[in-house]
Formats: sequence, structure tokens, C-alpha cells
Amino acid sequence: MEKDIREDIAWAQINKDVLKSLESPRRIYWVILLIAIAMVGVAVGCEIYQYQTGMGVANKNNSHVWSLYIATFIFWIGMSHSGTLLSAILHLMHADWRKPIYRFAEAMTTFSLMTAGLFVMVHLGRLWQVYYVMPYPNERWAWPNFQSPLVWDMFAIATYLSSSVLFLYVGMIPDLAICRDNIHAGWRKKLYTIMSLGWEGTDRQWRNFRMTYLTIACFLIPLAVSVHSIVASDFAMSNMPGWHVTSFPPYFVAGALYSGCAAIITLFIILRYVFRFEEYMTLPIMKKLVRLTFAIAMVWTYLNLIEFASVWYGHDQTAKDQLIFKATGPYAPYFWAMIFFGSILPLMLAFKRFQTHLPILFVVSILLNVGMWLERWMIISPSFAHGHYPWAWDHDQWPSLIQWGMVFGSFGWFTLLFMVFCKVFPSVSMYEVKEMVYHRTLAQKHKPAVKGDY
Amino acid sequence: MARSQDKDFQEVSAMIENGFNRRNFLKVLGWGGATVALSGCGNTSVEDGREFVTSYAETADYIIPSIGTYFNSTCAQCDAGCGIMGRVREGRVLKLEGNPESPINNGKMCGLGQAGVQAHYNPDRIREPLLRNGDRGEAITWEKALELINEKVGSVNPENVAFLTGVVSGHVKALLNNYLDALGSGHHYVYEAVAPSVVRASNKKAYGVEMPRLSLDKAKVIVSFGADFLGAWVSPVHFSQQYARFRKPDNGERGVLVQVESKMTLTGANADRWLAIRPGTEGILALGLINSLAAAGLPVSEDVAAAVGEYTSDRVSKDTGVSAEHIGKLAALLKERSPSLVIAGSAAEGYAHGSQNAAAIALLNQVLGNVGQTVEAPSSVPFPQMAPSTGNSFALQSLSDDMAQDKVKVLFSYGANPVFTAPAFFKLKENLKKVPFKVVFAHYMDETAVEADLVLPLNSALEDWATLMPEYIAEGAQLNIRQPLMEKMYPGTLGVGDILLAMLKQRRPDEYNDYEDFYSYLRSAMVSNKDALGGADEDDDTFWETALSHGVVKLVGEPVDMTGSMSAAALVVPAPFAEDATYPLHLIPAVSASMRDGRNANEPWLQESPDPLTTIVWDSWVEMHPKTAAKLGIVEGDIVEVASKSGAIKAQAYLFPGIHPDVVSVPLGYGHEAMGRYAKGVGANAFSILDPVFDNETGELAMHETRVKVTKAGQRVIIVKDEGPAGGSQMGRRIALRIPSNKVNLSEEV
Amino acid sequence: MSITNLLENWSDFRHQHPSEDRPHLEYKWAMSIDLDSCTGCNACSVACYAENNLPVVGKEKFAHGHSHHWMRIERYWDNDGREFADQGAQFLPMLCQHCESAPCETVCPVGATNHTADGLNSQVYNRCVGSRYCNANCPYKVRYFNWYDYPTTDNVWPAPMEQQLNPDVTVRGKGVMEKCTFCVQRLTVAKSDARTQGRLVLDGEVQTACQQVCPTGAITFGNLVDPLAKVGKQWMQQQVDLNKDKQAKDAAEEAVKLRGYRILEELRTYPSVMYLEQLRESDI
Amino acid sequence: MYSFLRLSVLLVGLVVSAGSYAVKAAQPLTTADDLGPNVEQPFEFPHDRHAGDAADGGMEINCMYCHTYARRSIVAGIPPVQKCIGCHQNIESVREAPRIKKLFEYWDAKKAIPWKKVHDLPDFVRFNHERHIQRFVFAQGKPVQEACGYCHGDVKKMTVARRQKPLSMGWCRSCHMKDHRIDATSTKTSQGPNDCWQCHK
Repeated sequence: MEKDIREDIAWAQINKDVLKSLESPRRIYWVILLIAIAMVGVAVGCEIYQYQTGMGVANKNNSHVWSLYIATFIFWIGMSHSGTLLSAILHLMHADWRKPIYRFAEAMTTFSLMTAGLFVMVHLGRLWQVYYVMPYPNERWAWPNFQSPLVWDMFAIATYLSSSVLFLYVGMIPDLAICRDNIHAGWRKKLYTIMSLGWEGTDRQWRNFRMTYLTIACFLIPLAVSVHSIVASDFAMSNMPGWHVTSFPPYFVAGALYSGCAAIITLFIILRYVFRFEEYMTLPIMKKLVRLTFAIAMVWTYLNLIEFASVWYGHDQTAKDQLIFKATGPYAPYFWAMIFFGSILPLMLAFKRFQTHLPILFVVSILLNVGMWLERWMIISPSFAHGHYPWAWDHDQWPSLIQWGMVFGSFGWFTLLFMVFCKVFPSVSMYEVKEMVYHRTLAQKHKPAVKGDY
Repeated sequence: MARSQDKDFQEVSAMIENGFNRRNFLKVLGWGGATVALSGCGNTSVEDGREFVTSYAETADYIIPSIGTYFNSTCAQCDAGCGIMGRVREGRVLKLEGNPESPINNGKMCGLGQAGVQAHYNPDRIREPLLRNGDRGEAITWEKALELINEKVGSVNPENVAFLTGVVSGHVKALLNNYLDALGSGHHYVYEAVAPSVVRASNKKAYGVEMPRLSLDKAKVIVSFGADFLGAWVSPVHFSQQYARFRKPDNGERGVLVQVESKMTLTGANADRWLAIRPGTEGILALGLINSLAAAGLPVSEDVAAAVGEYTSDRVSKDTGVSAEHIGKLAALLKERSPSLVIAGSAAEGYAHGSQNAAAIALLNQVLGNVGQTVEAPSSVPFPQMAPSTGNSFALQSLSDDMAQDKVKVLFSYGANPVFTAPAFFKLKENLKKVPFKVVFAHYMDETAVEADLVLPLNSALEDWATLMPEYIAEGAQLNIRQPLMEKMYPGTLGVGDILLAMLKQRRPDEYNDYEDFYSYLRSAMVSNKDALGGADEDDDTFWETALSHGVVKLVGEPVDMTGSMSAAALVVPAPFAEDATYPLHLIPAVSASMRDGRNANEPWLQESPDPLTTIVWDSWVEMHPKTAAKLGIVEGDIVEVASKSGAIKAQAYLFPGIHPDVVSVPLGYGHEAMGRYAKGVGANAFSILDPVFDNETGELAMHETRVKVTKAGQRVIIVKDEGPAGGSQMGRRIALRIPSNKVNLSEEV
Repeated sequence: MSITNLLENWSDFRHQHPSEDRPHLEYKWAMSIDLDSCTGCNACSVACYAENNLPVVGKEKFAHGHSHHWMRIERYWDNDGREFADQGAQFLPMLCQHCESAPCETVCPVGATNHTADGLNSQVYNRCVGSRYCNANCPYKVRYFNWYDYPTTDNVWPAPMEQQLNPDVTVRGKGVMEKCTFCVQRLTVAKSDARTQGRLVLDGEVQTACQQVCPTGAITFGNLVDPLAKVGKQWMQQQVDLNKDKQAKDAAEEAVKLRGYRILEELRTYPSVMYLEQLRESDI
Repeated sequence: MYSFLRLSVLLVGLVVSAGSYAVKAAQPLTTADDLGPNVEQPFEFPHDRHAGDAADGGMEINCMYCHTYARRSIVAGIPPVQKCIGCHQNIESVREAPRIKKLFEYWDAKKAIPWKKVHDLPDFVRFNHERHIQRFVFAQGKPVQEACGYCHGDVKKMTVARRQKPLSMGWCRSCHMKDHRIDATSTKTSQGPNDCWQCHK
């Protein structure tokens, strides 16, 4: 079988390659950075305008009070799950191939959570009062409403964010030490010195480190699942037809992993090119990644069908009307686009020839995420447009440019954070990649080389 | 609320005891140190030393900060004359309620009346007299204005001085007449753009009175020929209350309402059976009903039988488009359930043969024996000189002709906006130009005020003194009192009474100079008549203050006798309209409950309160039946041109199952070119395209006689309305439910 | 307040509905609307504008569904297939139903909307953060959001119109949710006066603005706990039980001759507004 | 080498101290005398002279003699100039005092005195004086000055009134959560209402 990475890479070589990514990426890096900043600028402009004028500029209305903000919020939350999947779940499963790529996946988790958080803010009518949501002893003697799924959201996201940051950081400590030792001056030196917490690689430190890392990993997995389940209950707990479905939490989690994996594929390809990581982010790894994505895509499709079926064969006529409305009404194009991108397109991934064809994968993976974004939107808007009360129906509500600008900008914001991270911290885990090589060479000693090994 | 009402009435009576002077009262209630702050979500913390405390130099016991005091007055939004009760707090009127003591509305109100406060606080009110200077008005003092009037009036032949007013009554009318006498001019044109003037005439003929009392609550069946008595006809609030009792009498026998009209009105929307009738054939149907009633054995006199002989239900059904089945059912219903009530409304009277229609309908009432039962004699009015002088469009027409022949040199206009409400063919604007000096009493710079040479700003109805007599007399005759509910907003405005008084002082100084102002005139006029006004055994102050605190003085008058002078033999109703190839459709200018003739168009609440039937806001529209629309390839929201021989307007099309396929309908009151920020440029003015067709007996403008053609103008808009994409459908969900009346037993209900 | 306090009063932070669990002792404000008397004249709606400082948003914003009519008159046709709506329209005054088990209350993150001891569904403007979850969860869609800053930047009350504003009702700024309050400012006054006189509010002593103005008296409002209250009698006579989501009379074999019903009752919102079905004569 | 340990100790310490501070900070400030701003009034009305104890040369006038609306309206109100004059026209001794002169100027001009609000709650709050006075003065029989003083502080020792209490929501609730005897004699108690709409409009 083919190896995930070449095994004759010297450890020093690994350090060299990875550390290089901190210094001189291709020029394209800077281009991406500039574009990202510009996009953020757009979003900031929109937000300022909306803050001044009022939510009205987002063009929602009294029967259609949520729209793209919430949809995109769910989208980003979903994004964040893949990091945990790769770094925690696969870690516990000892799936070695994850090692070169889990670092940036984790970074993705953290940053997409940060992006998601922004959308909660942007969505609020009175952003300046957002602290009312937090339970802290105050002079008003008033507490938030602990029954509200939104409050659970607040807890869940905060916890998830902090722990995934911690996870990311702890996982980096040995690498930070390497950086510290290989860089001789400047602010980076100081930064790494502080952040590596005096790591010396002693046995004791390694033991503690392994234990900590494992613990956080175990802690993180249920958390990740719960977070999106809670986000799902924002809807499942409501009485909006088509929302109060028990299958929502697993459906959301599956969707989350799905979009996450797709996003990893995209970033995989970008990083591989921008930071010249061909040696580490290899095609075999990509192949595994793609297969994983395919599997999850099928799970999602299945749950999706279950949801439709349970509505269709259920007794809730209102919900049924709404499903029909989704599939035939003004939102039909987007609904069917979602079905196509989410369920049909991934079938391509089943074919070997596509599994390593980077250009195609790049496009497909992006389209998959478009599909997943549409899914979130299809949960929000059609439901509001066609709820319990016919008089208040509202079929031609269309998000204003302000909303689109904000969504657009959020991708810039994410890219910005991510790109900066990759430039400042090693986006490939050096010590774990070394382990891969190390294991292999051990293996060499004991069993005769199989033909076609190199 | 009810409680603080009582409390306040106690306090008012306390005020009466210490003979508290009204104008002091106003000063007391006046601003004092109080500042009106917009309370909002802005101020989120304790902030000291910013705002002022409400404080007074002197005050009265019954004035407690933060507790509303209620004072009675009379609504001025339409001419029904409902009693209102204004909630006054810290010197300003906050809200209007109905005056429970007024027999017309018994404490109830309509949306139109509610909006009275917006007429009062309206930002577009004129604040001082304006004299034309080129094409703009410049502010002048009242002295100068009055002097100018004196001089102009003095300089012309009294014959050439004319007054154009809306409905006037009470002491204002008295003063006005005195002024005209003083001049020696008889030219008082009373103009109502929208009025049941033809029905008045035919009532006069049929019952001997113009406005008999209609007891809806006594009727078991009401057949209304396009009378929108729940929406905009005569005295809607009064009728609505009767309607409630008619629907749910104590004995539980729910009354049946059948509405016959070509365009559904609010009343039609509440009918048990709404019959779409071919426009103009109301009379035929009435006669047909008499015929089938006679056939069913209802005793009718020879001449009547003869007159209706030819109106067999087949023919009638052919002419009117009302199915023979329904005619039969209706006749049966009328026969078995008596007394009934048949009402002729604007839809019936709006044609060249409107008088005949109305007469036929009146005849139906007589045949059914409703006269004296549900059509009752109103009480007589003790003070005829104060009885309302009702108006009609004929008056405007004759004025317009006089102006055209330069017979008018000085024109006073009050309470009307003819330039807006006159159809284009009147050429009123041009004719007005021929009048050298035009004085307009106005609240806003409306279309007429813009044409004026001198604009006199009026007090709002909530700042003004007046007495009024309603045209429709609910129970006994009554004299409504209008009194200020707060200090004047602007020192530069005057009440119409004050202006007339000032003008009279110029003519008859010796008679009027000892009246300081209209208030003192009114007070002495009332007090001097207090015996007749039911205050015989009270001293002047008590009588006066009692009258003010009640807001209405009940008068004693005996019912007038109702002897009609109508012969069935003379009654001929023409055959239905012939088809018109070029102008295939009939235009029905709809009078909506809130817009009426457009005088209230500048009150935003009314613009934003959806039209009950179409739920459209802030615009006018063209109602048409889906069939008609399909034939013309029109869909909802198409901008269509409605063209008559006399002009064309553009508006958005609205498809509507409550209108006859031969008819399109456009609401009146929209399409102002002036008047203020809320009215200007909203919708199109349907008055302007009316054809010069007149009722052949009274000479009234036949409002429903205009034939039009409708063509697509190209653009399409999304209609701004409250109704959602589901339209009027409930999509099978149990939301607004309806069951047959025989399924329930109303008498058991609470 | 301390955490212990929070824990002690935990049950106060949870709503217990319907009022069977925690009966209303003194007051339970409720309404009944007779659809057969309602003529759809819109008077109630305008009265509400006057009483509750509702902003007039203007044509353009109305077009975007930003209208603020707490009391809205809906108009339905049921001329299924027939050429004309020859039995007239069905008018339905729709306002906040003040549900005993209000979906909006449980989801508000900051507890800006709560159930009062009088069975009102309260909305505290200055606590609202504008998440609009309550509206999302309201099946009747009777909650209205301040999409713009109407008092200031939008200037819907150009001077001197602001002088009409009712000082007893907050003028809402941008970003807060609002809805019908059953004219709580009037209720509060009536209650406090009754309390001062050591009694409960009598029936008819307090009216909502819409009830007071209604020309046909289609709206009845009062205290459901008070045995003398007309509204209570109506509910009783119509056999509509506040705490049931399926009324016994509907289950009955032969159709009971009663016309009281509550809208979307099956969603278990336990509304406090009972409607009486519209009637139509069958003989014509 | 023990950097992990050090770090965690540091973090835990931070969290604990911050938390405990917050809890402490949120205790009701019933006793705190955080004086509100000095409010500039048309002239300095000496509350101490009118309402103060005889011992300190005050006249012990009942608060509600002047703030007469307090027991029947949601606002306590300011007496009309009328009322001041009612007494002062018969008090010759201080007739020439500058403040009294000023008072009479307003009176002669028949102008209201533009007093500023000293206890000005946010616009969305509805504090009802009537209820509190009825409850505590008339029902429970508290001395007027104590009842008023609970929110308005020790006015009888001030000249121009000045806010002494925080008047924050928590402060209000701290009292609403206490048990108050329902009348002078009985031992039955009741608490203030806890509905949002009792105070918020």
C-alpha cells in the first residue's frame, strides 16, 4: 500500500520545511491576505450602517424576523466541528494519517467559532445590551432566562470556543519549543519563548503532555456534539412548522461534520500550494480525507431524507404544507440546489479518479459548502415565509445587500484569521509528523521490506 | 379608566360649584413649567436635574399631575356630530373617547374620529393669516386681514359677495346668516362633495322629511341598496350600535342584512347575502320585489300593483343580474319577517334616474308597512335658525356658473375644499380666477387655500368654541357643544366664530361690539335661552357649566308628521344602461370610511389604517372583478389608466370578488396636490374624472353615472397592503370561523 | 443578587402553565371578540395607535412588512369557487392572545417577556435585546419589532405631534420587540385605585382602548377570576376552558350549539382571547 | 519545569477573586449614601427649615402638606406657588429674605417656578407614590418622614433636596423582596410585587 508520507525524510528536514512556512510563503499568500482584509472592510461598513439605522436595513420583517445572519451562524458553527473530528476523534482512533493536517483543522475550528460568535452579535437588535444575556450578578438583580435555547447557545459556544483554543494551544507546545530553538531574535523569539512554557522535552513533560492532550481530546468530543445539538434545539424547541423535529440534532451534527470536512479539503489544497507542503499534505492523505467526506455526505443525505419522510408521513399538515412550499415555492431553486450540491454532487467523490484530482476537488469541496450553506438558509427563510398563520405569510422577502455584505465579509474575516495563524504558527504538527516517520523506520527494522515500498 | 372618568366628572362638577371660569381653566391647564419629553428607551439610567417638574402658579383641586381629566366636546371629523370626550393631561389632549352622554354615539367612536387629535397636532397647520403676494402667501396680522375684508366687502355690491361653506349649524350658522343679512346678500352656497342629497329629496317626497329616523334595531330584515351605513353613510357610529342590537337582540332573533350594490361596501361585507346588481338597476329590483311580494299575497294598493305589474321576476332578474331564485328568497323573507327596513344609499341615488331609484325603494318601504315602524319621524328642532343647512353638489355648480359670469367679486370659503372635490368639467379653478378677492378659512394649505388671495387660519376643533346640530337626529333633537380641550397651539389662529363675529362687528357694531369674543357671545346666547335649553330652574353659571361638562344639550321637540306626497303611478324607472363600446365599464367612486371626501387625508393614522376590504394603505387603487381583469389581461398590481370622457387617472389594479364585472371602483379622497406632507401626492383623485351627468329631478351630480375604459399603463407594482401572499384564504386552518345562524341559539348567550 | 438566591427562587424563573398549575388569585385578564358583531371598521386599530404610541411607518416601510398595528383587522373570503363573495367577508381582529402558555416567553434569552400574576404576557422594552426569538416562536405573529428608530432618526412624530404621545406608555426605540399589552397602563391604574379602596377591580371599571371605542361592542374584556365579569360568563356559557387545549364540547358527538373558540388552540398555547364565530343566515 | 502548575494556580486565583468581587458588588446598596448631583434650582428651598425637627429649628411640616399629590397620584408633585404664598403672606418675619422675595416675584408675575426633577427615574419606569404612601403610611402606619425617607433620604436635613439612594432596580427589588407588615397591628406580612409590569411600562 502507498504511504501517507515519504518515510525517509530526516527530522531536521521536517523542521526546516515547516519553519520555512513561517518565513516565506508564495506571493499568493499576500494577495489572499489583502482580499480578506478588503472583505472584512465591507462587513464592517455594513455593520456600522445597520447599527446606526436599525435592523430594518437588513430587510427582514415582522413575520420573517430571522434570515441570513442566523443561517450563516449555523454554517460557521458547523464548520468548526471538523477540527475536533480530525484532531480528537481520529486521535483516539490512532488514525495516523490525520497527523500532518489536524493542526490547521483545529485552527479552523477556533476561527470559525469566532466568526459564528460575531453573527449572534450582528443579529441582535440592541447589540449594545448584549451583556443582558450573560448570567452575572448585577445591580438589576435580573438573570437571563435559563429556559431559552439562545442562552444555552451562549454557554455552549463559549465553552466550546475556550476549550478548542486550549486544545489547539496545548497541542502546539512542543512545536512552539522547536520554533523557539530555531529562531534567534525578534518578537517571534519572545512570543515562542513565552508560549512554549519552558518546554524542554523531558520524559516527565512528555508524559504530562500526552495525558493532558488526551484528556482535553476526550472532553472535547462530547462537547462538539452537544454544541451543535444545542444549536439544533434553537429550532427543534420552537413551534415553527418544520422545525420541531426530533431528528434535528443528529441532522445538524452530521451537516456540521460534512461542511467541516469539505472545508478541510479546500484549505488542504490551498495550504499545500501556498506553503509548499506537498511533502506532508500528500495525495494519499487527501484520498482518505475525501473518502471520509463521502461517507459523512451519505449520512447527511440519509438524515435529510429521514427528516423529509417524517414530515411527509407525519400528521402535522402545516409542516407538510411547508415542505411542499419549500420544494415548489419561490425558494424552490435554492432548495433543489441544496439537494444537488449536498447529496448528488458528493457521489463524484466515490470515484478514484477524482479522489486525488486536486483542481476538481477544490471546486467540488467549495460547491459542497455552498450546498451546506443553502441547507441552513433553507431551514430559516422558507419556514418564516410560510408559518402557522397564513395572514402573516411573506413570500417575497429577500435579504438586503447589507445582509449579503455581512455574510460575504465573514468569509474574509475567517480567511484573515486563518492565514495570519498559518504564518505565525506551524500549521503542520512537526512532532507528530516525526512520529509517523519514526514508526515507519522502526517497522523497517523488524519486517522485510515489501515490494514497492519506496 | 372608567373610574378616573367618574373621579374627573366629580371634579368637573366641583369646578362647576365654584363657578370656575373656563378660560382660567385653560390657563391653569396650560404649559406651566411642564415640558413634554419624548419618553423612550433612550434614558436608561437615573438622571437628575435634567427635566422639569410639572408646576403651576395657581391650580384647581381637580387637576392632579399624571391623572387625566376628561372634557366633553363634539367631533369635527365628519358631519355626524358624535360627542367626544378628550383626555387632558398636563395641559395637552392625549386621546379622544366617545362621550357616553351623546345619544348619537353613546361613548363609542370610529377610527376617523379617533384621528381628530392628529388634525389638532398636525405639523402642516397654517399658523397665521396669509395674504397672496404673487404666487406665495406672506404672513399678516389679523387686524390687517379683517381690515382688508372690510374694505373689499365694502367696495362691492352685496349681490356679488358669496359664501361657500360645508354643512353649518348652531350659532356659527346664526352668525353667518346675520352677516349675510347685514350685507344684504343671499348668496350662501352649502356644498357637500359626498352627500345623500337625492335621497333627502326623495325622502322629503315619500315621508315628508329629509332624514327620517331609521331604527335598524327594530327591523328583522334590512335590505340596503348600497347604503354603507356601517362605513361612511350619514351617521355610521350610531348605525353601527343599532346594527349590533339588530344582529343580537335580547330575544335572540338575529336580524338578516341583505345588501344590494354593484361594489361591495363595508356594510356589504357584513351582509348575510350580498347581491351584485347591474349598476343603476336598483329601482327595477325594488319594483320587482314589490311585484313578487304582491304575487305572494302582500296587500298592495291598485296603483302600486299597476305600476309594478310588468316587473316580473324573470324580467327583473334579466335586467338586474340578480338571480330569480334570490329575488324569490328575498321577497319571501321580507314577507314573513316584519317589520323590515329598506334603505336607499349612494349606490342607488348616484344616477341620472337616481330620484326614481330612491322613490322606488321608498315605495317598497311603504308597501312593506315599514313607515312608522322602522322608518320613524325625527323630532322637530326648536331653533330652526340653528338647524343644520345641508349641502349638495348642485350648490357648487351654481356657484361655479355665477363665478363664470363674473357675478362673484368677493368669495368666502369655509369647511369645503371645492378645488379638490369638484370634477374637472366644473372648470372650478379657472372660474375661481375670475373672482377678484377670495378668502379661504382653512386648517391646511389645501387645494382651495392655495388659490386664495387671503387665507385665514382656523383653530383646530379641539381649540374651538361652537355649537352644532347634527343632521341625523338620533333620539330627541340635541345641541352639541364644541369647546376647547386645551390652550391654542398657535396664537395666530382663530375660531370661525370669532372671525365671523369680528366681521359682523364691522357691519353691525352696535349689536355686536359688547361681545368681547365668540365665547362671550355663545355664552350669553345660550344663557339667555336657557329656559328653552332645559335650564329654566338653574342660575346662569350652573346652567352653562353643566352644559359644558355634558357637552350636549338635549332639546325638547315633538315628532314631525310624516305624510308623503308620492304617487306610485308617476313612478317610472328606466331600463338598464345600454352597452357602451368605447367606455364599457361603470366607474363607482367609493367613499371609504376613513377618507370620505378627502378632508382628513393629512392624518397619518388614517392613511396607514388599511382599507377594510382591500387592506391597501397609503395609495388609491382600482377595484375590478377577476373576470374583468382576465378579459383585459390585467393582474394585481398593474398600473392601469381609468379614462372617462372627462379625464383619466392612473392607479394600481386590485382584483376583488366583491364587485360586479361591469364595474370598476376607485376610492375618493386620495390624490391631493396640496394640503400637507401626509396627503400630498398619495394616490389619484377620482373626483376629477367624473362625467357631467346629473340627476334629472334634483340636478345633483350623478356620481355613479361615469362610464370609463380601463387600459394597462405598462408598469406593475407590488401593492402595499396588509394582506399577505395567502390573500384572503385561511389555507384550511381554523382561524376565522363562520356557521349558519340556525345552528346557534343567541338568546342563551351572555 | 447571589447565586444562592437564584437557586432558592429557581421556580420563579420557570413559568408554570397553564394556570391550573398556579391559579390566578385576584385577576386573570381575558377577552372575547364576537366576530358576528365585528364589522371590520378599523376603529379599534386606530384607537390602539392613539393609546399605545404606535408609530406610523409610512408606505415604503409598510411595504417591507414593518407595520406596527398591535390590533390588526384581517379580512378573509370564503367564496370558494363562487363568482362573488356573496356572503360578505370574514373580519378578524387579531391581537396578542396573551397565551397562558406563551411560546414567546420560554425562548426569550433575557426574560424580557414574562407571564404576570394577572395572566398577562408582559413585554419589558428596556430589557429586550432584540433577538426576535419570541416573534419566531409566536404562531399568531402578533409581535412587532422596531426595525428603525421611529422617535428620533425616523421622526414619525414631527413637532408638535409628539405632544399627543401617551405619557403612561414608553415610546419604543429601535431594536426592541413590542406587542399588544391589553392596555396594561389602564389596568395598573384601575388596580391601584381598587387596592387603595381595599377592593378588587369591578367589571366594566377598566376598558381596553379597542373595547372602549368599538362601535358594535364586539369586544368584551375583563377579569376571568371575577364571577360577575361578563367575559367570564361568556367563556363559561360557551364552554371554553382556559386550561384545555381540546374543549370538551368539540369532542361531543352531536354538535353543541355554541360558537366560542380559540385560534390555533391545538398548539397548546392556551390563549386568553376567545372568539365567537361569525353567523350567516341560512334562509337567504 | 513546574510552569504548568504555576500557570494553573495563577488562573484559578484570578477566577476566584474576580467572581467573589462580582458577587459582593452586586449586593443591594440599601445603605449606601451615593449622593446624586447637586441640582441647580431656581432658588434654594430650605427643606430643613420646613420639615426639620423642632430641635434643629425646623417646623416639622408633614411632607404631604406640600407634596400633596403623593397619596393620590403616581407623582408626588410640587405645590403651586399659590400654596407657598398661602402661608408666607402672613409670615412677616422673613418677608424680606432674598429667597422669599424671589418667591413673591414669581407670584406677582403669576409664573410657575421651574423646579428641576431631583429624583428622575428612567422613562420606562413607573413608580407609583400613591401605592407606597397608602401601603406604608396609611395601612402600616409608618411615620411619613420615615416612609418618604426610605427612598428620598434624610430630606429634613437638606436645604435643596438631593438624591441619596441609588434608585437602581436591584435596590428597589431588595425592598420588594422583604416582608412588610400589612398593617400597624397584625403580624401578617406581604412582599412587594415581582411582576415586570408593576414597575416597567
